[in-house]
Amino acid sequence: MRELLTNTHYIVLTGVLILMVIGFFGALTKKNLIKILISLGIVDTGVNLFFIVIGYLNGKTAPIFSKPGLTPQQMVDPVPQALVLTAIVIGVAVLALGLSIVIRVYEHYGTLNVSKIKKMRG
Amino acid sequence: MKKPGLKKRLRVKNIFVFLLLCYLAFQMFGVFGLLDLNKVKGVAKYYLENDIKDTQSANVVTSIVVNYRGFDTLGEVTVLFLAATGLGAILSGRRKIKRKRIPANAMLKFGSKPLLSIIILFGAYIFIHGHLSPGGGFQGGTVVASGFLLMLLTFERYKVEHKYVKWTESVAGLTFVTIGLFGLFLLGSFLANFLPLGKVGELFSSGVIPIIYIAVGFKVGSELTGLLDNMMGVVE
Amino acid sequence: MLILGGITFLCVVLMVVAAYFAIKTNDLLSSVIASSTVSLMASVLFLILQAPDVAMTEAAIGAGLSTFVFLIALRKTERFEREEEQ
Amino acid sequence: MSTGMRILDLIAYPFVAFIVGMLYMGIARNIIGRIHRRWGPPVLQNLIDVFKLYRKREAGSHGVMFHLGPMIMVTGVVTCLYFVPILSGGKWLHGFSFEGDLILVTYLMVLGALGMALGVGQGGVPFGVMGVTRGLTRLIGLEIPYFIAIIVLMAHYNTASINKIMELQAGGISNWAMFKLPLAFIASLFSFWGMMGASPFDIPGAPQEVASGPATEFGGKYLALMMSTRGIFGFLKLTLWVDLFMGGAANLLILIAKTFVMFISVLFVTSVYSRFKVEQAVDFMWKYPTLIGLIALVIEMVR
Amino acid sequence: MSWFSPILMIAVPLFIAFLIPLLGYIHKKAGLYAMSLTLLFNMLTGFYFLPKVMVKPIRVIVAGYKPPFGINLAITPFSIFLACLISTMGFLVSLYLLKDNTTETQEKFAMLILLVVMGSTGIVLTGDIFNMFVFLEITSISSYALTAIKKDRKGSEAGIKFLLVGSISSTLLLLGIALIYNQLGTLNLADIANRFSQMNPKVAFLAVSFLFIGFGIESEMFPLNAWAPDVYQGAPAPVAALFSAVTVKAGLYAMVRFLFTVAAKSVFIKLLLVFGVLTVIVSELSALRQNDVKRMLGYSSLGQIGVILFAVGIGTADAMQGAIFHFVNHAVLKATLFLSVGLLAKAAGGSTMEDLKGIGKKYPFVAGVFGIAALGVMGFPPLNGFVSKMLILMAAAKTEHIVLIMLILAASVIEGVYYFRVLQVMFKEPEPTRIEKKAFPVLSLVPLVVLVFAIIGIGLFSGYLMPYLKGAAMDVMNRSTYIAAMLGSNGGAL
Amino acid sequence: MIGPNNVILIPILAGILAYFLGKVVKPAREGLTLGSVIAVCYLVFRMPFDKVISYSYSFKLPYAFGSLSFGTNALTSFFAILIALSYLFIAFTAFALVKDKDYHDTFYLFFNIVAGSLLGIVYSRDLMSFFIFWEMMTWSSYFLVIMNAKNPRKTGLTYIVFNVAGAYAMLTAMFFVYAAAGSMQFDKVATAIALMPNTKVLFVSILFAIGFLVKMATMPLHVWAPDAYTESEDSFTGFFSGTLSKMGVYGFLLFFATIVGFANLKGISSIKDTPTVGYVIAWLGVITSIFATFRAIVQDEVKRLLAYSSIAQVGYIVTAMSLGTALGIAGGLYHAVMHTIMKLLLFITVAGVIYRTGKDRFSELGALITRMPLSFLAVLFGIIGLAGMPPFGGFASKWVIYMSLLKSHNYFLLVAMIVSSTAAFLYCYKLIYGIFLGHPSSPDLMEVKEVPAFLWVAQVPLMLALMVFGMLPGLLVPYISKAVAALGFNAAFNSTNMYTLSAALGGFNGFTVINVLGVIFVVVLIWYTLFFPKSKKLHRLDIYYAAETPTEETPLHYGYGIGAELHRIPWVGASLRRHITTFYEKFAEQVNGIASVLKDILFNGDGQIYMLYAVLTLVAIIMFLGR
Repeated sequence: MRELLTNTHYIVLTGVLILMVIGFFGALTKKNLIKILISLGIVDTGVNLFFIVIGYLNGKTAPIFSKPGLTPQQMVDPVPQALVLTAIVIGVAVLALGLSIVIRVYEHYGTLNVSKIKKMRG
Repeated sequence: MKKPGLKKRLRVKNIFVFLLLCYLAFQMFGVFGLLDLNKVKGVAKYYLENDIKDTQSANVVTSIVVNYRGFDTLGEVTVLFLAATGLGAILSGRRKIKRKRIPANAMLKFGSKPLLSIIILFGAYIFIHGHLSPGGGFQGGTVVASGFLLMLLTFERYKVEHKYVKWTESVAGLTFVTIGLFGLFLLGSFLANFLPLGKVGELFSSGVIPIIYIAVGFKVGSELTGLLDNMMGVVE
Repeated sequence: MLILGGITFLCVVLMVVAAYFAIKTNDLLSSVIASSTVSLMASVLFLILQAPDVAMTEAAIGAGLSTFVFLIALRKTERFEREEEQ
Repeated sequence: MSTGMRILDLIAYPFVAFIVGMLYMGIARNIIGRIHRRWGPPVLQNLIDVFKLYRKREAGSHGVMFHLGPMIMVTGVVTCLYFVPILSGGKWLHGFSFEGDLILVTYLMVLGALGMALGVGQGGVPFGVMGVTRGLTRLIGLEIPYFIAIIVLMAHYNTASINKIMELQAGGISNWAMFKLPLAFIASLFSFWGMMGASPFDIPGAPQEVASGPATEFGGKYLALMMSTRGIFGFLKLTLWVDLFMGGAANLLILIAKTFVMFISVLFVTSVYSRFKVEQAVDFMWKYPTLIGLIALVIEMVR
Repeated sequence: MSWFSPILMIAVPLFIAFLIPLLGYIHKKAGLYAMSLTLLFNMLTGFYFLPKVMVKPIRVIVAGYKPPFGINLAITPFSIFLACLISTMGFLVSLYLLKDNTTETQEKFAMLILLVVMGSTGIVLTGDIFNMFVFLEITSISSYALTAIKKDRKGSEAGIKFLLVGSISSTLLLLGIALIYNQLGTLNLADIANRFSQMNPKVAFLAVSFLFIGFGIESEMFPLNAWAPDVYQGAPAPVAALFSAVTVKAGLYAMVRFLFTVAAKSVFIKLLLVFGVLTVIVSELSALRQNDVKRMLGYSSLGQIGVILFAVGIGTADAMQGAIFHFVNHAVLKATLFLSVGLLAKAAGGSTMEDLKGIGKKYPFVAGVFGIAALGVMGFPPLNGFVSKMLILMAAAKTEHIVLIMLILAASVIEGVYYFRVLQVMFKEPEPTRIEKKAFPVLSLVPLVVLVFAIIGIGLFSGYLMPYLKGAAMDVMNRSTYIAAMLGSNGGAL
Repeated sequence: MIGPNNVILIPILAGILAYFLGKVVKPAREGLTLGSVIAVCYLVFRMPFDKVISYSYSFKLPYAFGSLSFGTNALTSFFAILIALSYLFIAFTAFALVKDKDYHDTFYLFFNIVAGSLLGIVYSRDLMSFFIFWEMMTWSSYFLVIMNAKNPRKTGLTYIVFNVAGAYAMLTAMFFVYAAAGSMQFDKVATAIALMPNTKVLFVSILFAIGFLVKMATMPLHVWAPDAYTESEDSFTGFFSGTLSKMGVYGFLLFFATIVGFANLKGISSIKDTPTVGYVIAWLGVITSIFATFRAIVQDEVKRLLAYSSIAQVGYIVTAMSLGTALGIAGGLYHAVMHTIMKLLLFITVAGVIYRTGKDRFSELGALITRMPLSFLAVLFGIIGLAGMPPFGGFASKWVIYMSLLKSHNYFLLVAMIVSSTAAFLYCYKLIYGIFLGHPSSPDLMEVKEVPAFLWVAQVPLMLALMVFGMLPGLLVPYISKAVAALGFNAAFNSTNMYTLSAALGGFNGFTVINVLGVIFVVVLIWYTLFFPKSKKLHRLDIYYAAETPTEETPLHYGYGIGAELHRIPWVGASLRRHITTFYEKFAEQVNGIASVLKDILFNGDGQIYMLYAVLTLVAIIMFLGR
C-alpha cells in the first residue's frame, strides 16, 4: 500500500487511464454534442497529464533555475512541459471552435443530439 | 412498447464501447511497466545542461518554448489565431438570440473596473517574467483575457473595441514573425536569438525570449478576448 | 513523501470522480463545472509533478477560460440534456 | 473440242434444261392427276402455256425492279445451271462446272430467288411479299439438312468440286453416294423435296391461300420467264442430286432415267402429304432430317 | 542569399496572415490579393528550390540549434515536391477565390485559406514530429473553420463531424508522440528514425498504431474517412478543392513519411495495402448511388486516395513513384472537378443531378472542363490519371498482386459508371430554361484553363516529371539517406 | 521518314485543331478532316506493305512506361489500309450529313481522334501503347455514341461499361504478362508467355479474349452493341460497325496468333487439333451469329437490324479465326475486309436515307426506289454481299471461311454457321424491301430527294470494290497471304491469279461467274427490251388485293411483317423472347443494391459512429497485429 501511495507515477498513470476511459466513453456514448466536447476535453486533460507524468522524475524539482544551487541533474524533464503547454492551447482552440460550430448546428437543427444531426448521410 | 428495445440497444452499444476502451486501457497499462521513468535523457538532458549557456533564461521551459522549440510556439499562436478567426467567421452575422440577463449588482460593477487594470497588470507581470519564473505568454495572456471576461460578464453593453483587438493581435503576431525573420536575416536561422543574452536572472536577459513572450502574451490575450467577445455575441 | 503521495492519490481520485460525474449528470451546467474541477485537479497534479508552468496554464485555460467558453455555449443552446440524448 | 463446238455446247445447255424441265412439269401434272383419279393435262401443256405467255403482247409493270426481277431470276438460275455438270465425263454439257464448286452452286441457287423477291417487292402486293418471306423462312429449314448432306459429301470425298465427286462415284451402283452415305442422302432428300416445292413444304406458293404467292402480280412475258425459269430450276436441282448422289450421268438418257427416279419421289410426297405451315416446316426440318444428317456427319467424322 | 531559405514558405504566409486584418484598412479586397500573392510567392520559392533539393537535401535549422536539439525543416525531394504541389494548387484555388464573393467574411476567409496551405506546407517540410503535429492541428483547425464558414446547415454539420473525428486524431497523435518521446527522448524525425529500433517493441507497436490511426484520419483512410464525404459536400466548392488537393496530400505525406522513414514497420505498410483496397472498393461503391455531385466527387476522391494508399502499401520504389505521381494527378484532377462543379452549381443553384441537368449545353466550356477532368480521373489515356494509374498497377503487377489489381479495376469500372452518368446528365438532358446565362468571371476560369492544360500536359509529357518522382520515391524508400542528410555525418549528437 | 507515329498523330491533331479552329471558321472542320484523310491515306498507302519496320515514339510520354514503340508489318498494313479507307469514306459521309447538326464541332473532334486511335492500335508494338489507343478509341467513340442518342443514359452507360470492363480485363492480363516478362514489348511478352505455366497462359488468354470479344460484340458480351450501333450518329455508325469492331479482330489475331501462339495454346489442351480456348470461342462466335441473325430479322429499326447483322457477321470472323488455322485466319481477314466494305456501304446509304426522310423504321419507310435509285443500288449490292451471294465479294470471303472449317474438320461449326448464313437472307430482303420496295408508308416519302452527292463519293467506290472483289477474288490473296505469313502461318491459298480463289477442297473462278451472269443478264435484257413491246406502267395501287380495291390509306407495306413467322418457330421464338440483357440488368441492380446498403450502413451520418470507427480500427489493429 505504501509502495502504491508513494509511487507517484503509477498513481497518476492509473488515474490518467481511468480518466481517458471515462472521457472516451462519454465521447462515444453520450449523444449531446456539448457533452461530447466536455468528454473530449477530459480526454485531453488526461493526455496532458500522461505527457507530464512520463517526464516526471521522483524527487526532482521543476526545471527553473530559481535558486543558485540548482543543478540540471536535479530537475525533471522540461520538454514534456513545453509540449503540453502547446497541447493545452491547441485543445482550447479546438474546443472554442467546436463550440462555435455547435452553436451554429443548434441554430439549424434545434437539437444537440449528435444522432439527429445527419442530414448528410449515405 | 418501443422504448425498452431502443434503450436496450443503446445499452448494448455502451457496454461494447466500454469493453473496447477497457481493452485499450489494458493494453496501455501493460505498456506502463515498460516506460522509461527514471532519468532525463535525450534532448531534455541537453536543454537542462546548456540552457544557461544558450539562452541565459532561468526558466528552462520558457527557453524551450520560446527558443529551442520556438517554431512550435509560433504554430501554437497561429492555432489560437486561427481559432479566433474561424470562430469569428463562423459566428459572425448570425441571428441574435437575445435573452434576458440578470444584471450584475452594483458592487460588481463598481469593483470590476479597477480590477480590470490590476488583472491586466498581473497578466503583464506574468508574461514579462516568463523567462525568470513560472508562467509566460500563455498564462499571462489568459489572465489578461480573463480580465476582459470579467468586464464582459459584468457590463451588459460592454464592448471590446474590435479595432484595438485586431491591431493588438496583428502587431503582436507580426512582431513574433518579424523577430524570427530578423534572426533569419542576421544569423541565417529563423527565430535565432540575435540579441545579447545578458545574464541569467535579470529582467533584460535571454535575448529575444522576453520580447517574444511579451508578444505572445499580447497575442494570446487579444485572441482570447476576441474569442470570448465573439462567443458572447452581444454585439447588436 | 507519504503525504505527497496521499495528496496525489486524493487528487487523482477526486479527478476521476469529477470526470465520472461530468459524464454522468444530465445537467450540462454541472457537467461543465465538474469538468472544470477535473482541470483544477489536473492543475494541482501538474504542480505536484513539478510542472508549474503547465499548472498555471491548465488552471487559467483549462479550469478558467474553457469553462467560460462552455458556459457561453450553454447559454446559446440549452442547459439540460434531453431525454433521448442520454 | 473446238471453240465453236464449245459455244454450241454452252448455248444448248439451258435449252436442254428448259425442255427437260418443262416436260417433267407436264409429266408431274399428269401423274398427280392420275393419283387424284382424273386425267391430267397433256404432257406438253406447260410448254404450251409458256409459249402462249411469251406471245402475249401486253404485260403490266410496276417499275424497274419489277421489270428486272424476273431477269435476275433467270440469270441466276441459268448461271447456276452452268456450274452444274449435266453429264459426267467432262466432255459434253459440263458448262463451267470446273470453274466453280459445290458451295458456289449452292449460293447461286439463291440468286434466282433474290431476283424474284426483288421483283415481287416492287410489285407491291403484300401477299407476294408474304410469300417471299415464307419462302425465305422455309429456306432456313431446308438448307440445313441439305448443307449437312453436302458437308458429309465434301468431307467424304475430300473435295468440293462436283465433277470430282461424280468421278469418285464412278464404277457401279455400290459406289453411289446414296448408298455409301445413305443417311446423308435421306437428309438431303427432305431438303430436295422442299426445294422442289413438294407438298408439305410448299407454303410460299401456297396456291389456295395467297393467290399463287410471289408470282401473283406477274403476267405475260414476266410470268413466262418465271415459268421457264422454274422449269430450268427443277431440272437443275434434279441434276444436282443425281450428280451428287447417283454418280452423275454419262449421257442424257441415263440422266433422264436417274432424274426421273428422283422426280417420282417428289411426286409421291407431294400427292400424299398436306401442307405444313411455315413454322412447322422449319421445325420439322430442324428435327428429323437434321438429326439424320447429324448422325451421318458423326459417322463420317468417326470414320 | 543565405537568408533565402525554404522556411520563408512558412514564415511569409504567417506574416501575411497576421497582416491581413490590418490590410483591410487599405482596401476591402487587399486581404484576398495578399493571400494570392503570398501563395504565388510560395509557389515560386518551391520551384526555385525544387531542382536544388533534388540534387542534395537541404536541412534548414530553426532558432540556431542543430537537430535534434532544435526544430529543423527537412527539405528532401519528396517534401519539396509536395510543397510545390501544395502551393501551386493553393495558388490556383486562391485565384478562383478572388472573384468568389459568396462570403461576407472575406478577410477571415483569406486568412484561413492562407493558413491551411501554410499548415500543409509545414507538415511536408518539417523534420520534427511534434512540429508536424502542430502543423497538422493548424491545418485541421482551419479546415474545420473553412468547412463551416458558409454558416449553412450542411457546412455546420460537416464541420462538427470533422471536428469530432479530428479530435480523436489529435489525441491519438499526442499519445503516440508521448510514447515515442518517453522511449527515445527526442522528437526529431530523423533521430527517431535512427534509433527507432532501440524502442521497446511493445511500446513501439502501440505508438505506431496510435500514430497510424491519427495520420489515417488525416489521410482519409477507409474506416476513418466517414467524415470526409460530408465535408466535401458541405464545404464550399473551392474549399473542397483545396481539401482534396492540399490537406489530404499533407496527411498522406505524414503517413508515408512516418511509416517509411521513421517507423519502417512492414506490417503497417501491408496494412496500408489492405486498407487502400478497402477504401477504393467502399468509396467507389458508395459513390455509385449519389445524387449530389459534390458528394459523389468526395467519394471519388476517397477512392483515388485508396489507390494512393494501395500504391504506398505495395512498398516498392516503383509503386511509390506511381503513388507520388498520383498525388499530383489526384490534386490536379479533383481540384478541377470541384472548381468546375462549384461554378456550375453556383449558376444552377445547386449541385444535385437535377440541378445540373443540361447545364453542359448552357456552359459548354466549364462543363467540358469537368468532362475532361472526369475522363482523367477514370484513367483514360492520354490524360494524366491514366499514366499514374498504370504506373501503380504495373508496380502492383511486379509484386504479383493480381487479385488486388482486379479489384481495383472493377472499382474503376464503377467509377466509370457514375462519372459517365453525370456527364450524360450534363450534356444530354435538354437545356434548362430556368437558368439565365451569365458569364463567369475570368479570374475564376483562369485556374480551370491552367488545370486543364496540366491534365493533358502531364499526361502527354509525364516523362519530364519522372526524374522528380524518382527522386521523391527514392527519398521515401531510402531512410538512411534521410537520416544522414538530417543528422549530419556523425548521426546525431545523442 | 514519316513513320506510323506521325500517321497516328495526324488525325488526332487535325481533330483538336478542327475543334478550335472551327469555332472561328466553320469550314475549317471539314477542311482539316479532309486534309487529314488525304494525308493518312497517302502515308498509309505509301508505306511498304509487308516490310517489318519499327519506330519508337519521340515524345517524353514513353519514359513513364519504358518506351512506346510502333511499327508495321503485313498484318498492320492490312488493317491500316482498311482503316484509312473507311476513314476516307466516312469523312465524306460526314461532310454531307453532319454539317447542320448542333454537334458539328464535337463530331469532327471525336471522329478524328477515333480514327487516329485506330491507327494507333494497329501500329503499336507494345501492350501499353496498344492499350492506350484502345482506351482512346473507347472514350472518343463513346461521345460519338451518345451524341445523337435517343436514350443516351442506357446506351452510353452500357457501351462504356462493357467496353471499359473488357479493356480492364485485358489490362489485368497485360499486367499478369508484364509481371512475368518485365516488359510490354510484343516479342518479349511472347517469349515470356512461352515459358509460363499452362494455367496462367490459359488465364491470360481468357482475359485477353474477353477484351477482344467485347469489342467484337460476341455473344454474352454483345449487349452494348445493338443500342450503340443504332443510336450513334448516323454517319459514324459505318465506321463503328465496320472498322471499330475490326479492332477486336486485329487484337484477337495479334494476341492469339503472335503473342501466345495457337501452337502454344494447342499444347495446353486441344479438341480435335484445335486449341480448346479457340474451340470454345469459335462456338461462341457461331452461336452469336445465329442468335444475332434471328434477332436482326425481327427488328423494325433499320440501323438496329444492321447492328445485329454486324454482330452476326463478326461472329463468322471470330469463328474462323479462333480455330487457328492458316486458312481460317485468311478467311477471317477476307471477311473482315468484305464486311467492312459492306457495312460501310449499307450504313452510309442508310444514313443518307435517314437524313433525307427523317425516318428510321421499316414501318415508316418504303417505296423509295423511285426517289433514290442509286441508294437502292447501293443497298442491293450491300445485301448481295451481306448474304454472301456469288457475284460479289461477300461470297468469296464466306467461301474461304467455309473451306477453312471444312479443312479443319469442324463440321458442326459449319452447320451452325449455315443456320445463321441462311437466315441472313431474310434480313437482307427485309432491309431492301422495307426501305426501297413495296409501298410508301407515308405520302411525304414520295417527295424526298436522292441522298447528298457527297455520299456518292463513298457509295460508288464501295460498290465497285464489292464488285471487283467478287469478280477478281484472287486480288486480295497476296495481301492476305502476306498478313497471314506475318502471323507465322504458311500460305493458305492455292490460287495464283487474281481471277480464281482456290484453297483446300476446291475453288472457283469469280471472273467466270460474273461473266456468265453478265452475259446471260445482258442477253435476257436485250431480248426483253428489244423483242417485246414495252410494258404498260401500272399505278402502284393497281394490284391484286384479294379482290378488294386498295386505297392510299390501305396499309400495303409489309415492312414490319417480315420475320413475324420467326416468333412462331419454337426454338427461334424462345430465343427471341429471352434477352441476356435481363441478366445484366439484374446484376447491375444487385450492385446498386449492395452499394446503397453499404453506404447507408457505413456512412450513416452519425458523427459519433465515425468516432467509434477510429477506436474500433485501433482496437482491431492492436488485437490482430499486437504480439
